[in-house]
Amino acid sequence: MSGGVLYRPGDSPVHRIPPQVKLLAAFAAVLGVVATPREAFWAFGIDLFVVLAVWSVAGVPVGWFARRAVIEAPFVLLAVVLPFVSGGPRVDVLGVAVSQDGLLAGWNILAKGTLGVLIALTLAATTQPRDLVLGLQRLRAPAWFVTIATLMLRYVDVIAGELRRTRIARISRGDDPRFLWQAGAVARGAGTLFLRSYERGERVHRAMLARGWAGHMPAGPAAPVGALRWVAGGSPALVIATAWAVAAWPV
Amino acid sequence: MTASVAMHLSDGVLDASTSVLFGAVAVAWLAVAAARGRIDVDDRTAPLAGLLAAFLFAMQLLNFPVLPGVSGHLYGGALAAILLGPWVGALCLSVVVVIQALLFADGGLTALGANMTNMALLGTAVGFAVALAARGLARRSRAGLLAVAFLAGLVSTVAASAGFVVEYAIGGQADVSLGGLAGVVIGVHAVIGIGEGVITALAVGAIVRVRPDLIYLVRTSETRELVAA
Amino acid sequence: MGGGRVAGVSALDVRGLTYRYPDGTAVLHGIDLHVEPGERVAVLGPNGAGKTTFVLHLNGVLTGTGHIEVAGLPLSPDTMREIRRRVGVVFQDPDDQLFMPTVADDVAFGPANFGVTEPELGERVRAALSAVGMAEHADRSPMHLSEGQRRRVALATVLASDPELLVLDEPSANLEPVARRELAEVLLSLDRTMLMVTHDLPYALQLCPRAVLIDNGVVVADGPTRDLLADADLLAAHRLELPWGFVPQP
Amino acid sequence: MGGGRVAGVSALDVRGLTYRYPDGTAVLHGIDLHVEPGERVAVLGPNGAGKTTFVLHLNGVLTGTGHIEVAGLPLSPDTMREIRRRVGVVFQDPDDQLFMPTVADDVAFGPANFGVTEPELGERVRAALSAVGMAEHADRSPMHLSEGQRRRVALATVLASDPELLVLDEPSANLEPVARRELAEVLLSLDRTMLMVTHDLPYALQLCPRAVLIDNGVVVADGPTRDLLADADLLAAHRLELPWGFVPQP
Ligand SMILES: Nc1ncnc2c1ncn2[C@@H]1O[C@H](COP(=O)(O)OP(=O)(O)OP(=O)(O)O)[C@@H](O)[C@H]1O
Ligand SMILES: Nc1ncnc2c1ncn2[C@@H]1O[C@H](COP(=O)(O)OP(=O)(O)OP(=O)(O)O)[C@@H](O)[C@H]1O
Ligand SMILES: [Mg+2]
Ligand SMILES: [Mg+2]
Repeated sequence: MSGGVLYRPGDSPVHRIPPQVKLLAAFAAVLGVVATPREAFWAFGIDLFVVLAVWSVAGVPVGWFARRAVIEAPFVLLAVVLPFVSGGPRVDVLGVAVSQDGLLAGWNILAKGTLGVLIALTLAATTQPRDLVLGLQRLRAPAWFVTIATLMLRYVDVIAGELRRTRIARISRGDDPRFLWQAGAVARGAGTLFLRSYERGERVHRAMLARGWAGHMPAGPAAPVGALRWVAGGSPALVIATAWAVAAWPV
Repeated sequence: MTASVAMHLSDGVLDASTSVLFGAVAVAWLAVAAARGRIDVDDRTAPLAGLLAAFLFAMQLLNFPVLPGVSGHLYGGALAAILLGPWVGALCLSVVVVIQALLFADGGLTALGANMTNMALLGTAVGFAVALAARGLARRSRAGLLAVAFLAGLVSTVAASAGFVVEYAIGGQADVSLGGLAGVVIGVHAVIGIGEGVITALAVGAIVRVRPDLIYLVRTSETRELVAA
Repeated sequence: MGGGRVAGVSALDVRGLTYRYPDGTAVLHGIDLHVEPGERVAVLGPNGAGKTTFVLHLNGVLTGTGHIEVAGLPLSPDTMREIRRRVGVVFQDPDDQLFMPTVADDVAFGPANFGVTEPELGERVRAALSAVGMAEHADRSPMHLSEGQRRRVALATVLASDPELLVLDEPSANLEPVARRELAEVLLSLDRTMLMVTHDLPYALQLCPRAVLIDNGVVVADGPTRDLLADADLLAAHRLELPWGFVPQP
Repeated sequence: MGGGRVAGVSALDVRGLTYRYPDGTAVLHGIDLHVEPGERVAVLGPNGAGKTTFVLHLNGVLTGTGHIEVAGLPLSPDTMREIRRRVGVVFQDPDDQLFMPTVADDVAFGPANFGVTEPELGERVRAALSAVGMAEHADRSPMHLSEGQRRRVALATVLASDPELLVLDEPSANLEPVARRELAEVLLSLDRTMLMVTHDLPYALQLCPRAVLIDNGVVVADGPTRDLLADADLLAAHRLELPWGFVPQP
């Protein structure tokens, strides 16, 4: 994929962290967030602070993340519903009796889900799609995974291209472009688009084979990542993990 | 907002140990799938898997309208099973789930194992089981094949949502009535599954007309008759 | 065929057309072109000069700034549909043109959209496919044709719509020599206003009495094709030259 | 450059090659072709004859039945990778050939896969792009180039891999006249075994001492290009003819 959908080109220190480091750090950070006991409200505050700090270094505005975070909306709904439908002892909130356990569970999903989305978005915003695959390859993802993922990113462009071509071809011959977006036409068009893209994808695949592709790019001698860069890249995850450790420590 | 996005579990819905448990389930299953279904870069499985992955991914980007007011994306378990078979189908969809989580934050990173189990594994396995059970019908005529594709799409969607209910029962973070949850989640997905089934059938129908050789389910045998039909 | 021509109205009038691609590449820097009804004009120029970009403006596929008028009708969002009926563009890459499941469907698509119904529709499809020698392939999928066959079908899709202004972007590329000559005969027999982008200078000379030379997004020469091709300095300055072994006939 | 040539071993040996597309269209019906090291052979034939289908077999992109041997190595799943290193195919449609985010990445793709590393890799990319006059576009996206520019980049991707056998499918289509001549000069200077599919008969005569004529999936003529092109009946029977205004030089 040449552009990348959520990728925001930039040259910040966050952008420059090797992708394998970023991937591991993101996973560790989210795992730390999820493992944190839900009553440790302060720990989530620290987590949020860490995320905000990474954004300011990366130079990506907060508003951008807020807009993208709506992907989580269905679970926010779940979080809002839980206090009303859960069992257990009740407490009064603004005069309404709600389940105490449900309230905590709702908060838990809201806080962890949101932090998780924000961390994943940070990764997506600062890493090129193909670098993500390269990172996974360096982390020894199985060969089949790298092959399918590499082809997949290529083919997103192929599909977008075929879509654009078909649209131009249609409107040039008097089709009303709005009709393309009507339900029936789209459903029927999906099969045709699939075939068209597949056959071009097949030809692209042949071209790749013809030039010696063997399932993955020769990763080359990946520039060795020094301990310092691992620490720098992993520091946000380290802070989150520390917050978790302190919060989870039995006192 | 698409209803089927709800199937991508976010972080924090399941507790940490359940997340790890289903991560292990997914890895084990995929190891078996990788051993049984080979991705050979030189034959057509690789481009077909890559293209199907990209297609599902692009359909999500486009978020096209299915009905007025309802937009949705194909989640593709049955389509993958019919085109690629149960093993390569599972590999293909697991790539989609992972890349969606990494590139779109769609589905939590710690919920990856659970999401892969539901969508990549249960969805393709059940979709393929249905298609296999009805293979006789699929081979009889074009209409039969489309009916089987529809059914596989419907059932696999419901199966994937049932996976969510089971996971929630094991490691959900609040004690809600499981019966109620199951009713709502499975009910909603039965409706979504109709759309999934229709699109699966239309896609398979378009493909069998021009490139019957791409359909795993019928590839081995009487493809000629199908084309003629 | 065609529509009655209004006296005194030119077939195409382009003034000060500029365009920049979304990625920032500025390509057209003020194109001016005036074509009279019935003229056949060759559009010449080196690779990357902006010929295709220019041509894609003529039916509103791209929209730059400037003024475009087809047979007296200024191009605007309101007139777009009527303009597309009048102007038929054969794209440089036939894959950009073909998208229906069968060749016959593809050729019928344009006229059907512009309101042609059976039995005339079937008649037009047959005539267009015969003109390009592809009648026997009517029921195949355009995706499964050879490059030259696709090129011919692409041409048929436009001929079937019977446009007043025919715009062809490299129509002879990938055609076998006989098909190339037959295409020339078809085009000459049409008696339609025509704009033809080509790198094949003898072909331009054979088909088009007039030629314009575009380079770097502006028209740098405009005149009788014979005169342009005789000006070796002009040609050389814009990476054009007559091919090896070609001897212009007196 | 090249590899040492083993005496007595032919560069390409094809025997009884047949192929049918997945949709059932039978295209090749037994192709036989024998090419000596260093020969330059033009592949001629009408649209839909099967030229592209044939060419796609030479590096295992399509696999029909029959026997193919490249420099003594029979094509089989085991030797596929080595064969692909030896044979470079420039596809007819550059859109099928280009897939990387930038022109430079695309040109580097082949050599990198075959184990060429920096600094040689960068050197090869630069040399190949200069040879086709596209060095200044190295950092652009191949999708945002004009048709002729893409064609040249497609050629550069193959030149960069420095194959022993160079196979070109319509290399001059959509090229401006000067680029067309420059391509001829580059190809002549390479001194490599070469197969060139073309509809441009003067270009074939200029570049290739030998020509084969394919029609309907079989080789129907094989001999010196000059003799083939002088046989007007043969040409006419296969929809070929010399272009208007072309006068063969003595
Ligand atoms: N989609 C695009 N985005 C950005 N730049 C583009 C795009 N398409 C073309 N260009 C650039 O615009 C310029 C003109 O392109 P155009 O396709 O109009 O050239 P052309 O004269 O038709 O060339 P050719 O003879 O090779 O077909 C070129 O420099 C090209 O690289
Ligand atoms: N993908 C495909 N599926 C089915 N048939 C095909 C496919 N591609 C080509 N054909 C058919 O195979 C025959 C040979 O096609 P091929 O592309 O090899 O011709 P060609 O000699 O290269 O022609 P051209 O000069 O037009 O490029 C044609 O009849 C064509 O319609
Ligand atoms: Mg052009
Ligand atoms: Mg061809």
